[in-house]
Amino acid sequence: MALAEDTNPMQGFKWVGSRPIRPDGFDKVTGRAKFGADLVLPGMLTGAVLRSPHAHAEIVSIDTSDAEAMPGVKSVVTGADFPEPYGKPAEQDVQRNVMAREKALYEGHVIAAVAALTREQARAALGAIKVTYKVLPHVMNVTEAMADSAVVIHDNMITKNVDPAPEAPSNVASRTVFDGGELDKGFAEADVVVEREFTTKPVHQGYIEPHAAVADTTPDGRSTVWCSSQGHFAMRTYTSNVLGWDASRLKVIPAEIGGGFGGKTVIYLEPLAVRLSQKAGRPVRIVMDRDEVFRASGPTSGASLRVKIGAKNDGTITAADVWMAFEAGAFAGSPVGAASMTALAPYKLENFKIEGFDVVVNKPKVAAYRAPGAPISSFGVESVLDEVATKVGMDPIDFRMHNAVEQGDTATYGPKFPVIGFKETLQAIKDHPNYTAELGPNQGRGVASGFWFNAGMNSTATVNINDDGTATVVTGSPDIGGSRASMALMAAEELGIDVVSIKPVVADTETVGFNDVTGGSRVTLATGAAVVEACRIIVADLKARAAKGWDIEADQVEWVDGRAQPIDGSQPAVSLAELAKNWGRTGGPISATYSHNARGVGAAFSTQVCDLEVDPDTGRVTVLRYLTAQDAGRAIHPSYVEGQLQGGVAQGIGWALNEEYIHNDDGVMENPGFLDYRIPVASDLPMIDTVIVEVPNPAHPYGVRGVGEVGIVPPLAAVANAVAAAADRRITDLPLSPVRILDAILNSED
Amino acid sequence: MTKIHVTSEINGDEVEFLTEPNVSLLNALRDEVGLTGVKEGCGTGDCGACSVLLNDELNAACLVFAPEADGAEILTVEGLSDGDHLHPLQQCFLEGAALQCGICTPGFLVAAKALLDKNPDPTETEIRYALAGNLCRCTGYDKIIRAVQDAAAQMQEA
Amino acid sequence: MGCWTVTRGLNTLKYFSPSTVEEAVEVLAAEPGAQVFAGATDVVPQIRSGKPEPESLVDLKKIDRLVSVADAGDKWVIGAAAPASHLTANADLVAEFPGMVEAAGLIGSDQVQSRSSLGGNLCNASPAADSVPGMVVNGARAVIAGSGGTRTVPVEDVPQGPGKTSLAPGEFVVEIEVDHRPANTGDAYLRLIPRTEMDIAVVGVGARVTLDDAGNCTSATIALGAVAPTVVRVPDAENALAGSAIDDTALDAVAAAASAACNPIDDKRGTIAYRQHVAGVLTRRAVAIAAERARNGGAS
Amino acid sequence: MAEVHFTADLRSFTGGVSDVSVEASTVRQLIRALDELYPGLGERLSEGTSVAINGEIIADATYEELPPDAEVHFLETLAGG
Repeated sequence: MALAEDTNPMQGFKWVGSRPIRPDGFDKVTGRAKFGADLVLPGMLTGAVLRSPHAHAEIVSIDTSDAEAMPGVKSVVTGADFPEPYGKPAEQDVQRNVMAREKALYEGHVIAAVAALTREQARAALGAIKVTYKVLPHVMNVTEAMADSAVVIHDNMITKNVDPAPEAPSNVASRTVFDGGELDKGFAEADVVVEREFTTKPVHQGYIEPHAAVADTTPDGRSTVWCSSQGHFAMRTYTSNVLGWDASRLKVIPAEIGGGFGGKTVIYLEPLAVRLSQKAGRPVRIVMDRDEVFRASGPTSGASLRVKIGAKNDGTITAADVWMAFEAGAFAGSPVGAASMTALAPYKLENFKIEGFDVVVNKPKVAAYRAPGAPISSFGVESVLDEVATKVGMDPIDFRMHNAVEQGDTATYGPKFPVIGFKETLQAIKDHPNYTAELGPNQGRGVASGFWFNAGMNSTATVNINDDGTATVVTGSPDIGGSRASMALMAAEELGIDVVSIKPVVADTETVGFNDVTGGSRVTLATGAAVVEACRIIVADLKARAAKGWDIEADQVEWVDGRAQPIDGSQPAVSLAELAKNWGRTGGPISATYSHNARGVGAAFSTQVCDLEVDPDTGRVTVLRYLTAQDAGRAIHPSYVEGQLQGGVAQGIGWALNEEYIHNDDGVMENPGFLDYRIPVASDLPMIDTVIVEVPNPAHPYGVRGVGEVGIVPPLAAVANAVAAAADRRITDLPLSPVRILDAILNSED
Repeated sequence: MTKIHVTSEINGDEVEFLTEPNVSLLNALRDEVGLTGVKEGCGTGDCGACSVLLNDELNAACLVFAPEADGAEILTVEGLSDGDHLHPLQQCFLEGAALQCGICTPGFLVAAKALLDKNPDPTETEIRYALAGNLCRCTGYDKIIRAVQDAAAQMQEA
Repeated sequence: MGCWTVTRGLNTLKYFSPSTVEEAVEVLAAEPGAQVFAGATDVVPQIRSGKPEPESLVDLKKIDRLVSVADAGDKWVIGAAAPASHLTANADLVAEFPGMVEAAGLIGSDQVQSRSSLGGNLCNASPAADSVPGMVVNGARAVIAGSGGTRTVPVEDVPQGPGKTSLAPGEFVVEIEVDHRPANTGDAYLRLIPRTEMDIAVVGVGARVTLDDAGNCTSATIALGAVAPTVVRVPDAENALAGSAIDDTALDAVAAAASAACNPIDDKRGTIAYRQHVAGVLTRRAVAIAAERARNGGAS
Repeated sequence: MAEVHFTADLRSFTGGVSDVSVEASTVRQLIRALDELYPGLGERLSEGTSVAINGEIIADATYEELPPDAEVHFLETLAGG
């Protein structure tokens, strides 16, 4: 059965660009697919985690003796069961985040864990662990944390990149600055200057599958771990580091992953499961409850920003000054660096300064979330640009086009851009009927653009040709959005066989070479390129084997449409299937592996336009139309590219309108569930129209750029700009909840 | 005695399982019956990943006590297809790329079936509201809605 | 009656599914620690989250009277445990009380609609319960059973504050009675939620309006949810409407009276100022819808 | 010769110098040479930085070869989602 529907002859491809059914789809629509929480092992125990009820507290003592004596309880672990924190500061932070040591640093921070025969027994045992806390004052946002009088969370935190280095510790982990030209001169040249302050709240990745881990630790001191993650090799590295083990003692098997968006590039449960299993001598499964996911796994930063931008009346931006402070959660490491590098990257700028601060607060340690940092800085910058464009009387697309970067321009973060497709995304929006659709009363249109680097990093792929003429493509990149389909398509294109003859597999840490996490929009690019290269080795091998049969040199053989044939046409072509059948006598197994630290990353740009209506009496927003145009380089499986674009937009709309962490005065999260942490539901959204712009990345065999992340960069500002247009007021604090919008309508003039 | 004996018709088969009075149907289906296609996303009825039909009515299994299933008919995602013949919804989800990570898919399929059972020709708005109890974080819903529309059209023709 | 008893360590857990009201009364008299449930949409998650477990659970849905929806001649009798999906599917009930049924239909997702009920929504005693303002404006009564017999009270007398009801131990709501509406009467319920579904009301407004043949209001009832510990009637708004042509002047007075009647709190779902303002906005809109329905003979 | 451009963060090590030409054929040689010019900078560049060579950002670039007249930027290592 050939499933290719719309092959792409214009581009000379048979499979790339078509939309076959994904190979893992059948398991997923029939309930067969095994996610992290679905694994059952004989004798398996259930784990549960005791978490701090306090945002900031000294752990005076922990007494687990009563819990250990309770029925069904097989093991209990606390900080004492893990090595004293060691290694690099960032590694120590992970060790302390997985299991609190001297202090609990946020509500939800792990204090202890229990494994028991049943969930109820494990829960009951948590209640029997006696913890004495000395509650400390807490700081919950950058303003509080940066105040001179603020309680200092880490008494050894000296702000980095400040000259001279401060003598006293503070909650500011580091400062980062990018600059160029002369700000004063730039603003002096401006005819129009707009300056605004913005705030955003922490938001969660909101994957529907809670974190889950199963560990089976055997008496030889080795452990097999099943986990739902964006990268099981990284989970092995991190988990062994927390345990103080050699990584080779861990075998990590990837389960299907129920969404990650960056939040499953880090570890929480795995070391706990391994140690509980080791102490109990039995397998242990731990699955977070939804409230634990919110309280203790990584949101992305809340932030405060100041953005000042000047432009001439002809629309040329003359200067931009951006100040940002990002909440890192309880440990250093907010994405303020990436936010700084992306903030102004889409625009040609001579005079600019971007200053960012990484600030610790008593909230969960932030984790990556889709283009980490970029949506936040883009929110501020693109909102101000919208006002500047209005003041100089330009259409927002024309204004951006006038200032847009193209190949050879220097990015504000330093290097020059290679081939990019930013202007093409702007043009695609301008050419789309949505952009000129009529708007009614209380309706507004907002435009915003965004940039993300995309990543390469390390990937390995092995391709095995089976004797029935099919191919198994083995990688170590967990598939979170359909990447197995993309791997199969590229392999089918290279080998010239039907895509249904390709079986893509995500293998465990002992079965395939190293792969970095599925993140940074890198898998189709980097793992995909490894698959392509491995297939090319296979094709060379197959040509050589065919040449042997014809007694000619291998370079006299060409590979056409899945067949080897002599260039001179002297012999009939021989198919891959026929060559595969004879593998034994033509040189043994047909297999190739390709590993690389990928090069040739193609940057991504997106431009989006949002139409919405504001109810002036209640402040409620209804999104009417949404259009996104994104440069994908080349879409390998267009349906899943569209899916990435649409998913990023939906998350961004949620971030803009309703999502936020709400903490009470005690630093306790008040909305740790999907009832009050309001991610968009189906009836909140319109169809999300997409335009896949294809400006191929010349450094990738198929022109791929990577599509996963940049789609979430523009929506915050696109929505905010549309609200500003509809309500005739600019609201600079997210989320744009009905309460906030109505307050602005009733109480502010703008 | 520490367990309750429950007999249900699950996906067309008579199934007996043991449970406790205060265990949710979700936990019983997953842990006792082994139907792990019924997913847990929240445990509070807010995400729809555990959607099942209980006596032909759409339910979040996490909000049902397991003993309530005694004598009841239950349909889970595992019972949607007819042998190796996929339900039109399953086929349309596959062809329309209406899933990315797939964790919400079983719940969406069951909820969509409940909708089409009652309303074979729903509007886009009706589909969106009928599926508002099912959260998807990957797709932005666009392709899910289209897949349900496609399945409805196919089933109307059939 | 179905009954299971299991032991867990030193604890005994019981699960009852009585098939008559009398059986349920007996069980509840014998089991002082019992938790009755209908949809259990709040009870199951509470138990799972580690709240103290009830010693016994009593499922009321096996009692026919509690799940039936019937026109009993002079009134509707709606089983306290009848799922909201059965109410919204009852064309006659929808035609007569579109507002009250819409309110019940807003309780949660379609999944929850198969479980949520008027009795459960009432006895959960959330100030934001969607169905309660709709019942109150229609003069609904709760029929309550207990070991002392049966009593009937106005529904607004049941909730006493967040999570608190006036039910005595062993009592439960059997059914909700609503008299047929007078001629030229319409009702409506509107709520404000940030999303389009799945949220708890930030403000909820029930309104019922009866008109004379000339189209002037003869009587009106307004009830607000989520703006005070219990549902609030708004006599000033009702008085402003009575005798009016429901024109802009009357509606302005209604909105102002509704805002003034609120006694809300600041919480994660909304602020005092927001709730006060929006209570006025939604009351005005709900009254307009109810009046329109009254003009159309009550139909939606 | 490699043309190295310093971000503001790194200019505290170079006394404000923003551009410098250095003879080096690999990133490792370049970092050593820069450390000789600006003592302490080598250590700073060895931790948590990516290197952009002619516009391409590379993590773990220590052994990367530098083409003639390469344009080099040292940047903070980025996390993706």
